[in-house]
Amino acid sequence: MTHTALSLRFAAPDVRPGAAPDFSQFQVPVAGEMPRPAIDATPETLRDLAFGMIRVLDDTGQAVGPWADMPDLTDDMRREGLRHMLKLRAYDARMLLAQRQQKPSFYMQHLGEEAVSCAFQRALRPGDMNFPTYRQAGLLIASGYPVKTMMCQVYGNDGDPVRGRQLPVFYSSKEHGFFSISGNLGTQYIQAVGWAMGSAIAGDDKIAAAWIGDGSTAESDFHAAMVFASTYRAPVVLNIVNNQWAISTFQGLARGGAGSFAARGHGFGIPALRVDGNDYLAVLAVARWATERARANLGPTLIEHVTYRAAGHSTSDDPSAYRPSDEDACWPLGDPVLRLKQHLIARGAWSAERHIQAEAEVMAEIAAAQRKAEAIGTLHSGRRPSPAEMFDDVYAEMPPHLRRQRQQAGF
Amino acid sequence: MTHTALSLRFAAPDVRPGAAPDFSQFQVPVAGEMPRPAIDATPETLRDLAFGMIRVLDDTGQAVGPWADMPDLTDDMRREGLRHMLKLRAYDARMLLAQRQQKPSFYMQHLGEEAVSCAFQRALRPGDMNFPTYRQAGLLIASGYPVKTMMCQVYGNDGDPVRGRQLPVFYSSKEHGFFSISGNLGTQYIQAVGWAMGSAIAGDDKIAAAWIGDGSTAESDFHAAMVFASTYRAPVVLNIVNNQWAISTFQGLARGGAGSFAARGHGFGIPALRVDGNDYLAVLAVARWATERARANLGPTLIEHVTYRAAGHSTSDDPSAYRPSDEDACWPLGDPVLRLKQHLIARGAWSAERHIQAEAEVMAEIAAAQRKAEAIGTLHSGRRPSPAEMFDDVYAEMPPHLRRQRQQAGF
Amino acid sequence: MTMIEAIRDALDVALAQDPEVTVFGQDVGFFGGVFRCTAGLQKKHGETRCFDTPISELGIVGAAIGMASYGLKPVVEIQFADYMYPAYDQIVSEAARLRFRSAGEFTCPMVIRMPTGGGIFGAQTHSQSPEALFTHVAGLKTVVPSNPHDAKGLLLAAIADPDPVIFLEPKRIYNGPFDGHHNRPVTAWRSHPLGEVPEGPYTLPLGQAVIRREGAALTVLAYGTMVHVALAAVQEGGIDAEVIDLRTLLPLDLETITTSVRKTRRCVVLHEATLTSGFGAELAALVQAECFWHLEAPVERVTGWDTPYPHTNEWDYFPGPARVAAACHRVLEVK
Amino acid sequence: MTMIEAIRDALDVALAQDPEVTVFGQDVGFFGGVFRCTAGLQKKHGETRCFDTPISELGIVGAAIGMASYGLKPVVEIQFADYMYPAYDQIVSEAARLRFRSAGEFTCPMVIRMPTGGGIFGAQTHSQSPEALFTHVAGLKTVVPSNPHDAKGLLLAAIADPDPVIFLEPKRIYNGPFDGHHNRPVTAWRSHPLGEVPEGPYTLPLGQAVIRREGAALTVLAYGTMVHVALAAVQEGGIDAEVIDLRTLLPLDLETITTSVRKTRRCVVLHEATLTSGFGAELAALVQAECFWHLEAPVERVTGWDTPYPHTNEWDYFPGPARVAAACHRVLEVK
Ligand SMILES: Cc1ncc(C[n+]2csc(CCOP(=O)(O)OP(=O)(O)O)c2C)c(N)n1
Ligand SMILES: Cc1ncc(C[n+]2csc(CCOP(=O)(O)OP(=O)(O)O)c2C)c(N)n1
Ligand SMILES: [Mg+2]
Ligand SMILES: [Mg+2]
Repeated sequence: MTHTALSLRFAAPDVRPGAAPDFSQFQVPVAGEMPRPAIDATPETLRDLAFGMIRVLDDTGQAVGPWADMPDLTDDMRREGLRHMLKLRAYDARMLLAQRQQKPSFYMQHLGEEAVSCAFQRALRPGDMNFPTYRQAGLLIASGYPVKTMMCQVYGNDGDPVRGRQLPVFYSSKEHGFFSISGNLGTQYIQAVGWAMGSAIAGDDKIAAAWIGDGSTAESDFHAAMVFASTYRAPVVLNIVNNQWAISTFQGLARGGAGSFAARGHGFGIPALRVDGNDYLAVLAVARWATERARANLGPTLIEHVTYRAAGHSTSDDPSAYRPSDEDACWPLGDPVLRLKQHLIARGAWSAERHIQAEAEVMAEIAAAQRKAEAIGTLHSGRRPSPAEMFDDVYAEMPPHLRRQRQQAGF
Repeated sequence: MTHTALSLRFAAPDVRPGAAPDFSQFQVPVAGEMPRPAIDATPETLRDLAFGMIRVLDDTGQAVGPWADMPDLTDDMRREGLRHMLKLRAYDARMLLAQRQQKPSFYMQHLGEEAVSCAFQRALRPGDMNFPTYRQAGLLIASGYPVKTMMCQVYGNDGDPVRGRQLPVFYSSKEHGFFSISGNLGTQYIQAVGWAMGSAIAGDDKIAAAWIGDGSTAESDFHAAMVFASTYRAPVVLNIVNNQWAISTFQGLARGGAGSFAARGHGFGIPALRVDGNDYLAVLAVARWATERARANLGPTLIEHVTYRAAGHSTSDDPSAYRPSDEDACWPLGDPVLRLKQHLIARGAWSAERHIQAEAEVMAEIAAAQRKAEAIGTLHSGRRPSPAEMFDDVYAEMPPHLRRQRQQAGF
Repeated sequence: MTMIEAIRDALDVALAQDPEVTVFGQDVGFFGGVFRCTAGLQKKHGETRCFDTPISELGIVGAAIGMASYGLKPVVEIQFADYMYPAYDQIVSEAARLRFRSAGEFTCPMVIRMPTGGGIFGAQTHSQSPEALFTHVAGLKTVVPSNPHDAKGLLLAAIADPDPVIFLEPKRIYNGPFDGHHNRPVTAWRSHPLGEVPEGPYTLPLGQAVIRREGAALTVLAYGTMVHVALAAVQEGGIDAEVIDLRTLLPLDLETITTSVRKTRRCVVLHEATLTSGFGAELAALVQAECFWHLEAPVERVTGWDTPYPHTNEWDYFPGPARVAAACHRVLEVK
Repeated sequence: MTMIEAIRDALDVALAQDPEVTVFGQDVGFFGGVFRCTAGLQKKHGETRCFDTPISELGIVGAAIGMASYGLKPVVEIQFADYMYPAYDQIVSEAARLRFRSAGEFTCPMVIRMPTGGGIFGAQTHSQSPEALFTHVAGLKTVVPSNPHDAKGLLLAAIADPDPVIFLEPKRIYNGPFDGHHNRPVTAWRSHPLGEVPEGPYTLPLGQAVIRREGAALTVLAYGTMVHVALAAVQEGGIDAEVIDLRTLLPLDLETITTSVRKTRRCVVLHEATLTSGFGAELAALVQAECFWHLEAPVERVTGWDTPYPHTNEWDYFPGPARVAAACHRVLEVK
């Protein structure tokens, strides 16, 4: 009998602060190489899609390969996509600054991940429902939700539709297909499946999209969602946004020994795609494929969006404590805005000048919205929701004990 | 835009009560066909093992193929295995009868699944720890745990080591590597991983074995266990006992769209084997492979044991309400006892007469133990643990409020 | 009608009258539930309305929340209350707070049914009464019926309610009223007036207690199985107690309670759950605050002990009629 | 020393003196915890002793239970108490009951640390105080320190304890004592006597309350942040209150409480958690039962409202000094 002293593996990122960023282990697949199977292909034949990476935009900005084949996608639509990303980036920049001025208590950016939510939204139809995390505000922006209202939520002022009850960036809009964000990681993944089941039980044609971060796939709700989506073949798209980091822990910790997060789908017979999340067109193509499957009653699709969280986790976080501070600049999949810009220029549908002008327009739009929002109030000044409202919406009708407490509170 | 009315899939077993049992969809792979890779083979190369089925005993009782290659396995050891299964079966039969006489409140049998726990135990070493469900009493029997003590637990009498605190069959024996059974499905799967992590952190050489039923793989704890085992490469064997049923629901419900339960390992890079759970030698071979991997610091292995729950879920259950009442007789993988018996006879190491004699011996042994256990007491008669003990072991030291309550209770 | 039949009847009525109602849980569909509360419903209403789920309480409740927010009215079963913990996060962090955090934009009208309580030799994992873990959570309502008549009316009210309702079913009284005398022959609902259950739809408002027995000497607050234990205890002990069946723990019918205690001036609180931080603590805290000037004795609590529910000695754990009567006498003796 | 430093110091001492101690949780290893309570520990003690985990509270606690039953002493961090719910099943059904159900054969010596309470604009998911959800569970101990000195001594006692201990850290007082006056400048532990933390190992016994301020007119029961609010409120209100810092909720130091209330004859109970079924209910129930003949006024509770913790209006939710003082005056005015 051999007796080996056992030990554990403690996975760690390739580099830590102080060292030079190193993505040499990260293989960037050639754009256009992945096949584009039919939406009713069997999960078995789709297996490779969970380990490769669907990429449409090549290094020169050309859209290549079978996933580039979106004949209805006009230049206007491509420009609109760029504008959505610019808008989200400008919005982030302003809110980050505002947080430094303590106008909201907190803020979370999307820097580097704009393509994921902005592109995905374009594959949805009115009435579909996202169950987003705090890092998918692009879903709102791309659906035309007013930026001023978003700001009011961030400030928790009297213009906030959720009445100052939630942490900044925890938006909610039924009309725009954006389910109220919870704050407890993962919980909404299974709710998205349940929502989709509801739609199917009602014989409706609306589908749901679930969102989760790489780190949060470790939560139990992820499993429940996979089980239920698989068992009932629910019309839902299950998105994993792998932005490489979960606060201070790198994606390898939650992924463990698996080759990719997308691979999680295989244990459930759920087709799984891995996509370049910094490639607007690739995300859009994949989103269309998955939403089509759902709409055609072919069931769930799992999508791993590979991207990079270029900024801190939130305004409470300083990433230089756990990764090289210039790591974001070396991220091999580049910047989603620059890549779509390059594509549009390559198509002759855009120019450096128009880009500068668009940036200025967008920034002006955001600044104007900010002035309007701040005219209502910020966290510490101006009009905020009345404290009396704190007792509302706990129940549809206020029960006696809450009425009593409201009175005690002086309202 | 096409609009399809959505619908869900509601999976159902092939037949229901009233119809004839039908296992024509169940493919029985040829024994000996699956390769036996090295224990350090990469998960990728092991992929097929999760979809095929490792079988050693063929229809004639010959042990065939690479997994049959266990040169140290003497005839004595094979006969011992048979005896363990006979003993478990006899024990079950007596306790079932006792429950009909209301001597214990409840009982759960292993009929048809005896090989799984009896064979697996033989691959463990003293000090290793199982985290069993209520359907692995074979782990105790095969490790020589006294049957009389098991019966005292079932009766909850004064001989019960866990002092009448637990439901019948919820045994506990540290010495015999059998962790106290919880009753909440799934919870102990991640605990097994944690125990194995503890052993590895201590630089010890003990490994853990986790157990879960097919239905219970849907629980969240299953996911947590997979994540942690994968991330830390813990020295643990993760067993799924797929006995086709979870009370009234068939295994297809929890499995969903996946080809097998073993496939769940692939999303985590955990090697996964599917084994004929009614083949004592196959279970033993697979258990040895997986425990060797763990001991060699190669990390976790997932094993799906394919078997059939021939009896009701428990004494509270009547399976004829949800499956053809003679379905068990048609189960294509046969009876584990008969198959090992046939093997021994084919080897010239056993005979029909010796079998009958062995059955009689085992039954006498069980009956003798039962008399001793009943001499102490049954649920409703004889000596039971003092109610005063109810206040013990809530904490190591009894806090004041419990001392007060014990006094109030009259002790 | 038994309580099981009454619950099944309520579900049947709800499924028939409201196409948005769905019923699901473990073994709930084809088989009809391990306690048979949903027997026949799948066959009658189809499997999109009543179906089996994988064994994931988290999944059941999480999916129900999504479904409720879509616009359906899920009525889910947790096989035993002891198994609700995996769903507790979804209940507390999600179902209970969705209306509040979205300012009413998204809501969660759903019912979570679960059998509670001991007395069936179910030991620690088939005996728990976790009501206090729900009453502490803003956004939930918690209901505990004590008989078939109420079970149907309250369940239909819970289904009609626009918010999440926890519906606790004392399993020991599923098949007959149980007064705690475990050594006596079992009685059936058939011979109990509240075993008579009206046909068709009717609701009993959530938040209304009922006085089961009028009395002048002290007030006993109880719910579920303990209502029957209380009635037996005061009957046998010749105690002139007013026995109140709370029926809904939250919202609580404080008025009925305080009116009674101000009259009787003494109060005993009962439940099967462990003592510390049980719902009895809230009741005692409220009664002493609201009836301070009327009380002639401290409010006493008779509850399960602060230990897990044991198996063999379950009748030493269960707060039976002897303990209840003794407490009443103690409280009455206070001068 | 701040409370964060005191906690880190306790963990450092424990890791150094006991090779069985392990420390893990989300962001706990390399980074040192989002509140920095474990900063430097991995570097000093190695990654087998202090490490990062995937984001699964269930996994963290479930693995810790297994590890504890193996023979180690895990001290795990839940990043915010609001995120303990996914682990609640493992805590309640497993950690708390393992010793009992195995009759002492398997045990679960572990500590679950979690930051609690509001006051940092964290809204509903970064502000909760779930202590009552632990005190209701037989088999758990629950500790809430109110200052750095106690935090270290109590944490070391919790680690030494042979049973699972829930260690709740009021995050608002991590960096300084906070008296509820959110508009005044923040003070530091540096200038507070209990910010002085002895070097090396020492323990404070679990189950012992301490009187923070002697007084004759009424007793205020508090723990965590609310101790400081209580002291400020009675000081500013010129109230001759005895302020008791419970430190351990379970086991509870009932003697210190009843001795005080029998002396002062009046009692106010404070906590930040929601009112209904909060730990204050248990305290009020116990005080009225134990001190009935001494009480000259009903026990009053000042707590968070029965709503989720709001963001913008968090100071209207927080039971600050004004509400505490008003309650004390009300209780004192009762004739
Ligand atoms: C249940 C729960 N546990 C822990 C947290 C604290 N937390 C907030 S964000 C975060 C990291 C999430 O990482 P990931 O899922 O990768 O998403 P990302 O922030 O990268 O978008 C953690 C641990 C939480 N919000 N909820
Ligand atoms: C958390 C939890 N949920 C539900 C139950 C009730 N229950 C007990 S056994 C069982 C079926 C388990 O089926 P499976 O996992 O296939 O194991 P088997 O009984 O077939 O061995 C169920 C639903 C439980 N014990 N715990
Ligand atoms: Mg991430
Ligand atoms: Mg099974």
